[in-house]
Amino acid sequence: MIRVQEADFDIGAELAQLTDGRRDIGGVACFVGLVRDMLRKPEAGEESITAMTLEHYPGMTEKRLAEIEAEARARWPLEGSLIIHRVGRLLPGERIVLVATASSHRQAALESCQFLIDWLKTQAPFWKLEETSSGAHWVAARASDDQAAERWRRS
Amino acid sequence: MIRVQEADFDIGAELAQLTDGRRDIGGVACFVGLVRDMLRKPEAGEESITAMTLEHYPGMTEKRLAEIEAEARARWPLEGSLIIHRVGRLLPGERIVLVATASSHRQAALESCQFLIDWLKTQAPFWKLEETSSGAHWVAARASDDQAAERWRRS
Amino acid sequence: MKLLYFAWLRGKLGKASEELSPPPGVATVGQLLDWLETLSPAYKAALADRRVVKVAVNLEYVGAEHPVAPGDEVALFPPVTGG
Amino acid sequence: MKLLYFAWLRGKLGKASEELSPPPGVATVGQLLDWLETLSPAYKAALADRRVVKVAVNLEYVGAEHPVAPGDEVALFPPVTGG
Repeated sequence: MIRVQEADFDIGAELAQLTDGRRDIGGVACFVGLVRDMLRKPEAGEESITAMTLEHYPGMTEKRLAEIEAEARARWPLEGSLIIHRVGRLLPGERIVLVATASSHRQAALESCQFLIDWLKTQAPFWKLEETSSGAHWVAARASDDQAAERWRRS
Repeated sequence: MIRVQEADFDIGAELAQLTDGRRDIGGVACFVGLVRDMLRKPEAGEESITAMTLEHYPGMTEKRLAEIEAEARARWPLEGSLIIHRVGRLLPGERIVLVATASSHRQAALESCQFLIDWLKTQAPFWKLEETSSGAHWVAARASDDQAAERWRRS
Repeated sequence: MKLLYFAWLRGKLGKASEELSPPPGVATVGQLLDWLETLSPAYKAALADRRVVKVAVNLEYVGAEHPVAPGDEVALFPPVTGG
Repeated sequence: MKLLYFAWLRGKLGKASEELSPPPGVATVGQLLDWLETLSPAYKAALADRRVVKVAVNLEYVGAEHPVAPGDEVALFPPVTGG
Protein backbone atom coordinates (compact mmCIF):
# COMPACT_ATOMS: atom_id res chain seq x y z
CA MET A 1 0.00 0.00 0.00
CA ILE A 2 1.09 3.56 -0.83
CA ARG A 3 0.26 6.69 1.13
CA VAL A 4 1.47 10.27 0.64
CA GLN A 5 0.24 12.48 3.44
CA GLU A 6 0.95 15.52 5.58
CA ALA A 7 -0.06 13.79 8.80
CA ASP A 8 2.26 11.76 10.98
CA PHE A 9 1.82 7.99 11.16
CA ASP A 10 1.74 5.48 14.02
CA ILE A 11 4.41 2.86 13.35
CA GLY A 12 2.94 0.26 15.68
CA ALA A 13 -0.54 0.59 14.19
CA GLU A 14 0.77 0.50 10.62
CA LEU A 15 2.86 -2.62 11.21
CA ALA A 16 -0.01 -4.28 13.05
CA GLN A 17 -2.20 -3.80 9.97
CA LEU A 18 0.35 -5.72 7.94
CA THR A 19 0.26 -8.73 10.25
CA ASP A 20 -2.95 -8.75 12.29
CA GLY A 21 -4.93 -11.92 11.78
CA ARG A 22 -2.15 -13.39 9.63
CA ARG A 23 -0.38 -16.57 10.68
CA ASP A 24 1.77 -17.04 7.60
CA ILE A 25 4.16 -14.12 8.10
CA GLY A 26 7.55 -15.05 9.51
CA GLY A 27 9.04 -11.59 9.58
CA VAL A 28 8.37 -7.90 9.16
CA ALA A 29 11.15 -5.48 8.28
CA CYS A 30 10.71 -1.75 8.48
CA PHE A 31 12.64 1.45 8.01
CA VAL A 32 11.63 4.83 9.38
CA GLY A 33 13.36 7.98 8.15
CA LEU A 34 13.48 11.00 10.44
CA VAL A 35 14.40 14.67 10.08
CA ARG A 36 17.89 15.21 11.46
CA ASP A 37 18.86 18.50 13.03
CA MET A 38 22.32 18.62 11.53
CA LEU A 39 23.38 19.19 7.99
CA ARG A 40 26.83 18.07 7.01
CA LYS A 41 28.41 20.48 4.59
CA PRO A 42 31.82 19.36 3.42
CA GLU A 43 32.91 22.93 2.92
CA ALA A 44 31.55 24.39 6.14
CA GLY A 45 31.35 21.76 8.85
CA GLU A 46 27.97 21.28 10.48
CA GLU A 47 24.99 23.57 10.35
CA SER A 48 21.75 23.36 12.31
CA ILE A 49 18.52 22.53 10.54
CA THR A 50 15.48 24.26 11.98
CA ALA A 51 12.87 22.70 9.66
CA MET A 52 12.50 20.74 6.45
CA THR A 53 9.81 21.04 3.80
CA LEU A 54 9.04 18.07 1.59
CA GLU A 55 7.74 18.97 -1.87
CA HIS A 56 6.53 16.34 -4.33
CA TYR A 57 4.96 15.86 -7.73
CA PRO A 58 1.37 14.79 -7.04
CA GLY A 59 0.30 12.07 -9.40
CA MET A 60 3.78 11.02 -10.42
CA THR A 61 4.75 10.36 -6.79
CA GLU A 62 1.96 7.85 -6.24
CA LYS A 63 2.54 6.26 -9.63
CA ARG A 64 6.27 5.85 -9.09
CA LEU A 65 5.86 4.54 -5.53
CA ALA A 66 3.32 1.99 -6.74
CA GLU A 67 5.75 0.87 -9.43
CA ILE A 68 8.58 0.54 -6.92
CA GLU A 69 6.33 -1.47 -4.60
CA ALA A 70 5.24 -3.70 -7.51
CA GLU A 71 8.89 -4.26 -8.41
CA ALA A 72 9.63 -5.38 -4.83
CA ARG A 73 6.70 -7.77 -4.88
CA ALA A 74 7.89 -9.19 -8.19
CA ARG A 75 11.41 -9.77 -6.83
CA TRP A 76 10.59 -11.13 -3.38
CA PRO A 77 7.80 -13.35 -2.02
CA LEU A 78 6.01 -10.72 0.09
CA GLU A 79 2.81 -11.15 2.07
CA GLY A 80 2.47 -7.41 2.60
CA SER A 81 4.17 -4.09 1.92
CA LEU A 82 3.64 -0.48 2.87
CA ILE A 83 5.16 2.87 1.92
CA ILE A 84 4.07 6.03 3.73
CA HIS A 85 5.79 9.30 2.84
CA ARG A 86 4.98 12.61 4.43
CA VAL A 87 4.99 15.97 2.63
CA GLY A 88 4.90 19.53 3.91
CA ARG A 89 6.91 21.19 6.66
CA LEU A 90 8.52 18.96 9.28
CA LEU A 91 10.66 19.68 12.32
CA PRO A 92 13.83 17.86 13.42
CA GLY A 93 13.00 14.54 15.03
CA GLU A 94 9.76 14.15 13.05
CA ARG A 95 9.12 11.04 10.96
CA ILE A 96 9.37 11.46 7.17
CA VAL A 97 8.93 8.02 5.70
CA LEU A 98 7.94 4.49 6.65
CA VAL A 99 8.75 1.48 4.53
CA ALA A 100 7.65 -1.96 5.71
CA THR A 101 7.60 -5.43 4.19
CA ALA A 102 6.18 -8.70 5.48
CA SER A 103 7.16 -12.12 4.28
CA SER A 104 7.21 -15.72 5.38
CA HIS A 105 10.98 -15.47 4.88
CA ARG A 106 13.19 -13.20 6.94
CA GLN A 107 15.71 -12.39 4.23
CA ALA A 108 12.94 -11.50 1.77
CA ALA A 109 11.48 -9.01 4.23
CA LEU A 110 14.87 -7.47 5.07
CA GLU A 111 16.17 -7.24 1.51
CA SER A 112 12.97 -5.88 0.03
CA CYS A 113 12.72 -3.25 2.77
CA GLN A 114 16.21 -2.04 1.92
CA PHE A 115 15.38 -2.13 -1.79
CA LEU A 116 12.23 -0.04 -1.27
CA ILE A 117 13.95 2.73 0.64
CA ASP A 118 16.96 2.75 -1.70
CA TRP A 119 14.80 3.04 -4.80
CA LEU A 120 12.38 5.46 -3.22
CA LYS A 121 15.29 7.77 -2.38
CA THR A 122 16.51 7.94 -5.96
CA GLN A 123 13.31 7.57 -7.95
CA ALA A 124 10.27 8.97 -6.16
CA PRO A 125 9.76 12.67 -7.00
CA PHE A 126 10.24 14.27 -3.58
CA TRP A 127 12.50 17.22 -2.83
CA LYS A 128 13.73 18.48 0.51
CA LEU A 129 14.08 22.15 1.36
CA GLU A 130 16.14 22.61 4.51
CA GLU A 131 15.80 25.69 6.65
CA THR A 132 18.98 26.69 8.44
CA SER A 133 20.32 29.75 10.18
CA SER A 134 21.82 30.80 6.83
CA GLY A 135 18.55 30.48 4.95
CA ALA A 136 16.61 27.82 3.06
CA HIS A 137 18.51 25.41 0.80
CA TRP A 138 17.33 22.67 -1.52
CA VAL A 139 19.08 19.46 -0.56
CA ALA A 140 21.43 18.13 -3.23
CA ALA A 141 21.17 14.49 -4.30
CA ARG A 142 23.94 12.32 -2.91
CA ALA A 143 26.16 9.97 -4.85
CA SER A 144 25.95 7.47 -1.98
CA ASP A 145 22.20 7.21 -2.53
CA ASP A 146 22.72 6.57 -6.23
CA GLN A 147 25.23 3.86 -5.38
CA ALA A 148 22.85 2.27 -2.89
CA ALA A 149 20.13 2.16 -5.54
CA GLU A 150 22.49 0.97 -8.25
CA ARG A 151 23.24 -2.34 -6.55
CA TRP A 152 19.59 -3.36 -7.02
CA ARG A 153 19.70 -2.72 -10.75
CA ARG A 154 19.52 -5.90 -12.78
CA SER A 155 21.99 -6.20 -15.57
CA MET B 1 19.35 -2.63 25.19
CA ILE B 2 18.64 -6.33 25.70
CA ARG B 3 15.44 -7.88 27.03
CA VAL B 4 14.44 -11.53 27.35
CA GLN B 5 10.85 -11.83 28.46
CA GLU B 6 7.69 -13.91 28.31
CA ALA B 7 5.46 -10.89 27.69
CA ASP B 8 4.62 -9.46 24.29
CA PHE B 9 6.05 -6.08 23.30
CA ASP B 10 4.61 -2.95 21.69
CA ILE B 11 6.62 -2.20 18.56
CA GLY B 12 5.54 1.42 18.31
CA ALA B 13 6.36 2.15 21.95
CA GLU B 14 9.73 0.38 21.73
CA LEU B 15 10.78 2.25 18.60
CA ALA B 16 9.56 5.53 20.07
CA GLN B 17 11.88 4.99 23.04
CA LEU B 18 14.81 4.75 20.64
CA THR B 19 14.05 8.10 19.03
CA ASP B 20 11.91 10.25 21.33
CA GLY B 21 13.55 13.55 22.11
CA ARG B 22 16.40 12.78 19.71
CA ARG B 23 17.03 15.00 16.72
CA ASP B 24 20.22 13.36 15.47
CA ILE B 25 18.71 10.07 14.23
CA GLY B 26 18.22 9.86 10.49
CA GLY B 27 16.81 6.38 10.35
CA VAL B 28 15.50 3.48 12.38
CA ALA B 29 15.50 -0.03 11.01
CA CYS B 30 13.65 -2.87 12.66
CA PHE B 31 12.87 -6.51 12.19
CA VAL B 32 10.06 -8.38 13.91
CA GLY B 33 9.97 -12.18 13.83
CA LEU B 34 6.61 -13.93 14.17
CA VAL B 35 5.42 -17.48 14.74
CA ARG B 36 4.29 -18.99 11.44
CA ASP B 37 1.56 -21.57 11.34
CA MET B 38 3.20 -23.71 8.69
CA LEU B 39 6.23 -25.90 8.93
CA ARG B 40 7.91 -26.85 5.70
CA LYS B 41 9.22 -30.38 5.87
CA PRO B 42 11.06 -31.39 2.73
CA GLU B 43 10.07 -35.01 3.21
CA ALA B 44 6.41 -34.45 4.05
CA GLY B 45 5.10 -31.25 2.51
CA GLU B 46 3.53 -28.77 4.90
CA GLU B 47 2.34 -29.40 8.41
CA SER B 48 0.36 -27.10 10.69
CA ILE B 49 2.00 -25.62 13.76
CA THR B 50 -0.35 -25.20 16.69
CA ALA B 51 2.13 -23.61 19.09
CA MET B 52 5.82 -22.97 19.60
CA THR B 53 7.78 -22.97 22.86
CA LEU B 54 10.98 -20.95 23.11
CA GLU B 55 13.54 -22.36 25.52
CA HIS B 56 16.76 -20.53 26.35
CA TYR B 57 19.86 -20.64 28.53
CA PRO B 58 19.32 -17.93 31.15
CA GLY B 59 22.51 -16.04 31.81
CA MET B 60 24.25 -17.07 28.60
CA THR B 61 21.39 -15.66 26.50
CA GLU B 62 21.69 -12.18 27.94
CA LYS B 63 25.49 -12.30 27.79
CA ARG B 64 25.56 -13.43 24.17
CA LEU B 65 22.90 -10.90 23.08
CA ALA B 66 24.84 -8.10 24.78
CA GLU B 67 28.00 -9.21 22.96
CA ILE B 68 26.18 -9.27 19.62
CA GLU B 69 24.76 -5.82 20.28
CA ALA B 70 28.21 -4.53 21.24
CA GLU B 71 29.65 -5.99 18.04
CA ALA B 72 27.02 -4.11 16.00
CA ARG B 73 27.81 -0.87 17.78
CA ALA B 74 31.51 -1.39 17.13
CA ARG B 75 30.91 -1.96 13.42
CA TRP B 76 28.33 0.75 12.71
CA PRO B 77 27.79 4.28 14.06
CA LEU B 78 24.58 3.62 16.00
CA GLU B 79 22.66 6.08 18.16
CA GLY B 80 20.54 3.33 19.64
CA SER B 81 19.86 -0.40 19.49
CA LEU B 82 17.37 -2.81 20.98
CA ILE B 83 16.92 -6.57 21.06
CA ILE B 84 13.81 -8.09 22.66
CA HIS B 85 13.36 -11.85 22.54
CA ARG B 86 10.40 -13.67 24.00
CA VAL B 87 10.55 -17.08 25.68
CA GLY B 88 7.84 -19.52 26.69
CA ARG B 89 4.86 -20.81 24.72
CA LEU B 90 3.65 -18.74 21.75
CA LEU B 91 0.85 -19.21 19.25
CA PRO B 92 0.98 -18.70 15.46
CA GLY B 93 0.93 -15.01 14.59
CA GLU B 94 2.53 -13.98 17.88
CA ARG B 95 5.68 -11.88 17.93
CA ILE B 96 8.92 -13.68 18.91
CA VAL B 97 11.67 -11.15 18.48
CA LEU B 98 12.27 -7.45 17.85
CA VAL B 99 15.57 -6.07 16.64
CA ALA B 100 15.91 -2.33 16.08
CA THR B 101 18.76 0.02 15.32
CA ALA B 102 18.90 3.79 15.07
CA SER B 103 21.59 5.78 13.30
CA SER B 104 22.17 9.11 11.69
CA HIS B 105 22.88 7.09 8.54
CA ARG B 106 20.26 4.97 6.80
CA GLN B 107 22.60 2.23 5.59
CA ALA B 108 24.14 1.85 9.06
CA ALA B 109 20.69 1.29 10.56
CA LEU B 110 19.62 -1.15 7.85
CA GLU B 111 22.82 -3.18 7.75
CA SER B 112 23.24 -3.42 11.51
CA CYS B 113 19.61 -4.52 11.90
CA GLN B 114 20.20 -7.34 9.44
CA PHE B 115 23.46 -8.23 11.17
CA LEU B 116 21.77 -8.39 14.59
CA ILE B 117 19.02 -10.76 13.52
CA ASP B 118 21.40 -12.92 11.48
CA TRP B 119 23.84 -13.32 14.37
CA LEU B 120 21.10 -13.70 16.97
CA LYS B 121 19.65 -16.58 14.95
CA THR B 122 22.90 -18.52 14.91
CA GLN B 123 24.54 -17.51 18.18
CA ALA B 124 22.00 -16.71 20.90
CA PRO B 125 21.08 -19.83 22.90
CA PHE B 126 17.37 -20.17 22.11
CA TRP B 127 15.65 -23.33 20.94
CA LYS B 128 12.23 -23.73 19.36
CA LEU B 129 9.91 -26.62 20.11
CA GLU B 130 7.10 -26.78 17.57
CA GLU B 131 3.80 -28.44 18.40
CA THR B 132 2.08 -30.01 15.42
CA SER B 133 -0.66 -32.52 14.84
CA SER B 134 2.02 -35.23 14.78
CA GLY B 135 3.53 -34.19 18.12
CA ALA B 136 6.17 -31.81 19.41
CA HIS B 137 9.44 -31.45 17.49
CA TRP B 138 12.59 -29.50 18.20
CA VAL B 139 13.32 -27.27 15.24
CA ALA B 140 16.53 -28.13 13.39
CA ALA B 141 19.05 -25.40 12.63
CA ARG B 142 19.02 -24.30 9.00
CA ALA B 143 22.02 -24.05 6.71
CA SER B 144 20.52 -20.87 5.22
CA ASP B 145 20.73 -19.19 8.63
CA ASP B 146 24.38 -20.23 8.95
CA GLN B 147 25.07 -18.77 5.52
CA ALA B 148 23.29 -15.53 6.39
CA ALA B 149 25.43 -15.19 9.51
CA GLU B 150 28.61 -16.20 7.73
CA ARG B 151 28.63 -13.20 5.40
CA TRP B 152 29.09 -10.91 8.42
CA ARG B 153 32.16 -12.83 9.59
CA ARG B 154 35.34 -10.85 9.20
CA SER B 155 38.23 -12.67 7.63
CA MET C 1 1.84 21.62 -23.65
CA LYS C 2 1.75 21.83 -19.87
CA LEU C 3 5.08 22.54 -18.20
CA LEU C 4 5.62 21.83 -14.47
CA TYR C 5 8.61 22.98 -12.42
CA PHE C 6 9.66 21.66 -9.02
CA ALA C 7 12.09 22.53 -6.23
CA TRP C 8 14.80 25.01 -7.21
CA LEU C 9 13.70 24.95 -10.85
CA ARG C 10 10.37 26.35 -9.71
CA GLY C 11 12.27 28.89 -7.62
CA LYS C 12 14.60 30.00 -10.41
CA LEU C 13 11.73 30.30 -12.92
CA GLY C 14 9.39 31.97 -10.45
CA LYS C 15 6.47 29.72 -11.37
CA ALA C 16 5.22 26.20 -10.69
CA SER C 17 3.56 25.61 -14.07
CA GLU C 18 2.63 27.20 -17.37
CA GLU C 19 1.02 26.39 -20.69
CA LEU C 20 3.40 26.77 -23.63
CA SER C 21 3.14 26.13 -27.36
CA PRO C 22 6.60 25.30 -28.66
CA PRO C 23 7.17 25.83 -32.39
CA PRO C 24 6.83 22.84 -34.77
CA GLY C 25 10.57 22.11 -34.76
CA VAL C 26 10.47 21.13 -31.08
CA ALA C 27 9.89 17.37 -31.21
CA THR C 28 12.06 15.97 -28.40
CA VAL C 29 12.80 16.71 -24.77
CA GLY C 30 16.26 17.97 -25.70
CA GLN C 31 14.83 20.33 -28.29
CA LEU C 32 12.23 21.53 -25.80
CA LEU C 33 14.94 22.42 -23.26
CA ASP C 34 16.97 24.16 -25.98
CA TRP C 35 13.92 26.20 -26.98
CA LEU C 36 13.07 27.07 -23.36
CA GLU C 37 16.58 28.46 -22.92
CA THR C 38 15.86 31.01 -25.66
CA LEU C 39 12.81 32.38 -23.84
CA SER C 40 14.63 34.42 -21.21
CA PRO C 41 17.83 34.62 -19.13
CA ALA C 42 15.94 32.98 -16.25
CA TYR C 43 15.28 29.83 -18.31
CA LYS C 44 18.85 29.90 -19.61
CA ALA C 45 20.23 30.03 -16.07
CA ALA C 46 17.85 27.38 -14.73
CA LEU C 47 18.62 24.90 -17.51
CA ALA C 48 22.34 25.63 -17.88
CA ASP C 49 23.50 22.41 -16.20
CA ARG C 50 21.48 19.69 -17.89
CA ARG C 51 22.96 17.02 -15.59
CA VAL C 52 20.78 18.31 -12.77
CA VAL C 53 17.61 18.78 -14.82
CA LYS C 54 15.48 15.65 -14.80
CA VAL C 55 12.47 15.37 -17.09
CA ALA C 56 9.23 13.45 -16.83
CA VAL C 57 6.74 13.32 -19.70
CA ASN C 58 3.25 12.24 -18.70
CA LEU C 59 4.53 11.10 -15.29
CA GLU C 60 7.38 8.94 -16.69
CA TYR C 61 11.10 9.65 -16.46
CA VAL C 62 12.48 10.18 -19.95
CA GLY C 63 15.74 11.09 -21.66
CA ALA C 64 16.64 13.90 -24.05
CA GLU C 65 15.63 11.89 -27.13
CA HIS C 66 12.10 11.23 -25.90
CA PRO C 67 9.41 12.82 -28.11
CA VAL C 68 7.18 15.62 -26.86
CA ALA C 69 3.79 16.49 -28.29
CA PRO C 70 1.33 19.38 -27.76
CA GLY C 71 -0.93 17.55 -25.26
CA ASP C 72 1.91 16.33 -23.04
CA GLU C 73 2.52 17.17 -19.40
CA VAL C 74 6.25 17.84 -19.13
CA ALA C 75 7.83 18.20 -15.69
CA LEU C 76 11.33 19.58 -15.06
CA PHE C 77 12.96 19.01 -11.70
CA PRO C 78 16.30 18.42 -9.97
CA PRO C 79 17.46 14.96 -8.88
CA VAL C 80 15.07 13.72 -6.21
CA THR C 81 15.94 13.85 -2.49
CA GLY C 82 13.06 12.22 -0.64
CA GLY C 83 13.04 9.38 1.85
CA MET D 1 31.28 -29.63 37.74
CA LYS D 2 27.80 -28.43 36.87
CA LEU D 3 26.35 -29.89 33.69
CA LEU D 4 23.36 -28.26 31.93
CA TYR D 5 21.34 -29.79 29.10
CA PHE D 6 18.97 -27.96 26.75
CA ALA D 7 16.33 -28.74 24.12
CA TRP D 8 16.41 -32.34 22.85
CA LEU D 9 19.59 -33.09 24.81
CA ARG D 10 17.61 -32.41 27.98
CA GLY D 11 14.83 -34.59 26.61
CA LYS D 12 17.08 -37.50 25.70
CA LEU D 13 18.91 -37.39 29.03
CA GLY D 14 15.74 -36.88 31.05
CA LYS D 15 17.24 -34.05 33.12
CA ALA D 16 18.04 -30.37 32.80
CA SER D 17 21.15 -30.33 34.98
CA GLU D 18 23.31 -32.39 37.30
CA GLU D 19 26.48 -32.21 39.36
CA LEU D 20 29.17 -34.60 38.18
CA SER D 21 32.78 -35.25 39.21
CA PRO D 22 34.66 -36.54 36.19
CA PRO D 23 37.84 -38.53 36.89
CA PRO D 24 41.22 -36.73 36.77
CA GLY D 25 41.92 -37.76 33.16
CA VAL D 26 39.03 -35.62 31.91
CA ALA D 27 40.73 -32.31 31.12
CA THR D 28 39.04 -31.10 27.92
CA VAL D 29 35.53 -30.76 26.52
CA GLY D 30 36.18 -33.65 24.14
CA GLN D 31 37.34 -35.88 26.97
CA LEU D 32 34.31 -34.87 29.03
CA LEU D 33 31.93 -35.90 26.23
CA ASP D 34 33.81 -39.20 25.79
CA TRP D 35 33.50 -39.87 29.50
CA LEU D 36 29.81 -38.96 29.58
CA GLU D 37 29.17 -41.51 26.82
CA THR D 38 30.44 -44.26 29.12
CA LEU D 39 27.92 -43.43 31.84
CA SER D 40 24.85 -45.00 30.21
CA PRO D 41 23.23 -45.81 26.86
CA ALA D 42 21.17 -42.61 27.16
CA TYR D 43 24.32 -40.45 27.19
CA LYS D 44 25.82 -42.51 24.39
CA ALA D 45 22.73 -41.98 22.23
CA ALA D 46 22.43 -38.27 23.04
CA LEU D 47 26.08 -37.55 22.25
CA ALA D 48 26.48 -39.90 19.28
CA ASP D 49 26.46 -37.15 16.64
CA ARG D 50 28.97 -34.63 17.93
CA ARG D 51 28.23 -32.25 15.03
CA VAL D 52 24.91 -31.36 16.65
CA VAL D 53 26.22 -31.10 20.22
CA LYS D 54 27.36 -27.55 21.01
CA VAL D 55 29.23 -26.83 24.23
CA ALA D 56 29.49 -23.72 26.38
CA VAL D 57 31.86 -23.53 29.33
CA ASN D 58 31.07 -20.78 31.81
CA LEU D 59 28.64 -19.18 29.29
CA GLU D 60 31.13 -19.12 26.37
CA TYR D 61 30.99 -21.27 23.24
CA VAL D 62 34.03 -23.54 23.17
CA GLY D 63 35.48 -26.31 21.03
CA ALA D 64 36.51 -29.88 21.90
CA GLU D 65 40.03 -28.86 22.92
CA HIS D 66 38.87 -26.33 25.52
CA PRO D 67 39.87 -27.24 29.10
CA VAL D 68 37.29 -28.14 31.73
CA ALA D 69 37.85 -27.89 35.47
CA PRO D 70 35.88 -29.00 38.55
CA GLY D 71 34.19 -25.64 39.22
CA ASP D 72 33.03 -25.07 35.63
CA GLU D 73 29.47 -24.77 34.38
CA VAL D 74 29.33 -26.85 31.21
CA ALA D 75 26.26 -26.65 29.00
CA LEU D 76 25.47 -29.09 26.19
CA PHE D 77 22.85 -28.15 23.60
CA PRO D 78 21.91 -28.50 19.95
CA PRO D 79 22.56 -25.76 17.37
CA VAL D 80 20.46 -22.75 18.31
CA THR D 81 17.17 -21.94 16.56
CA GLY D 82 15.92 -18.67 18.05
CA GLY D 83 14.94 -15.45 16.35
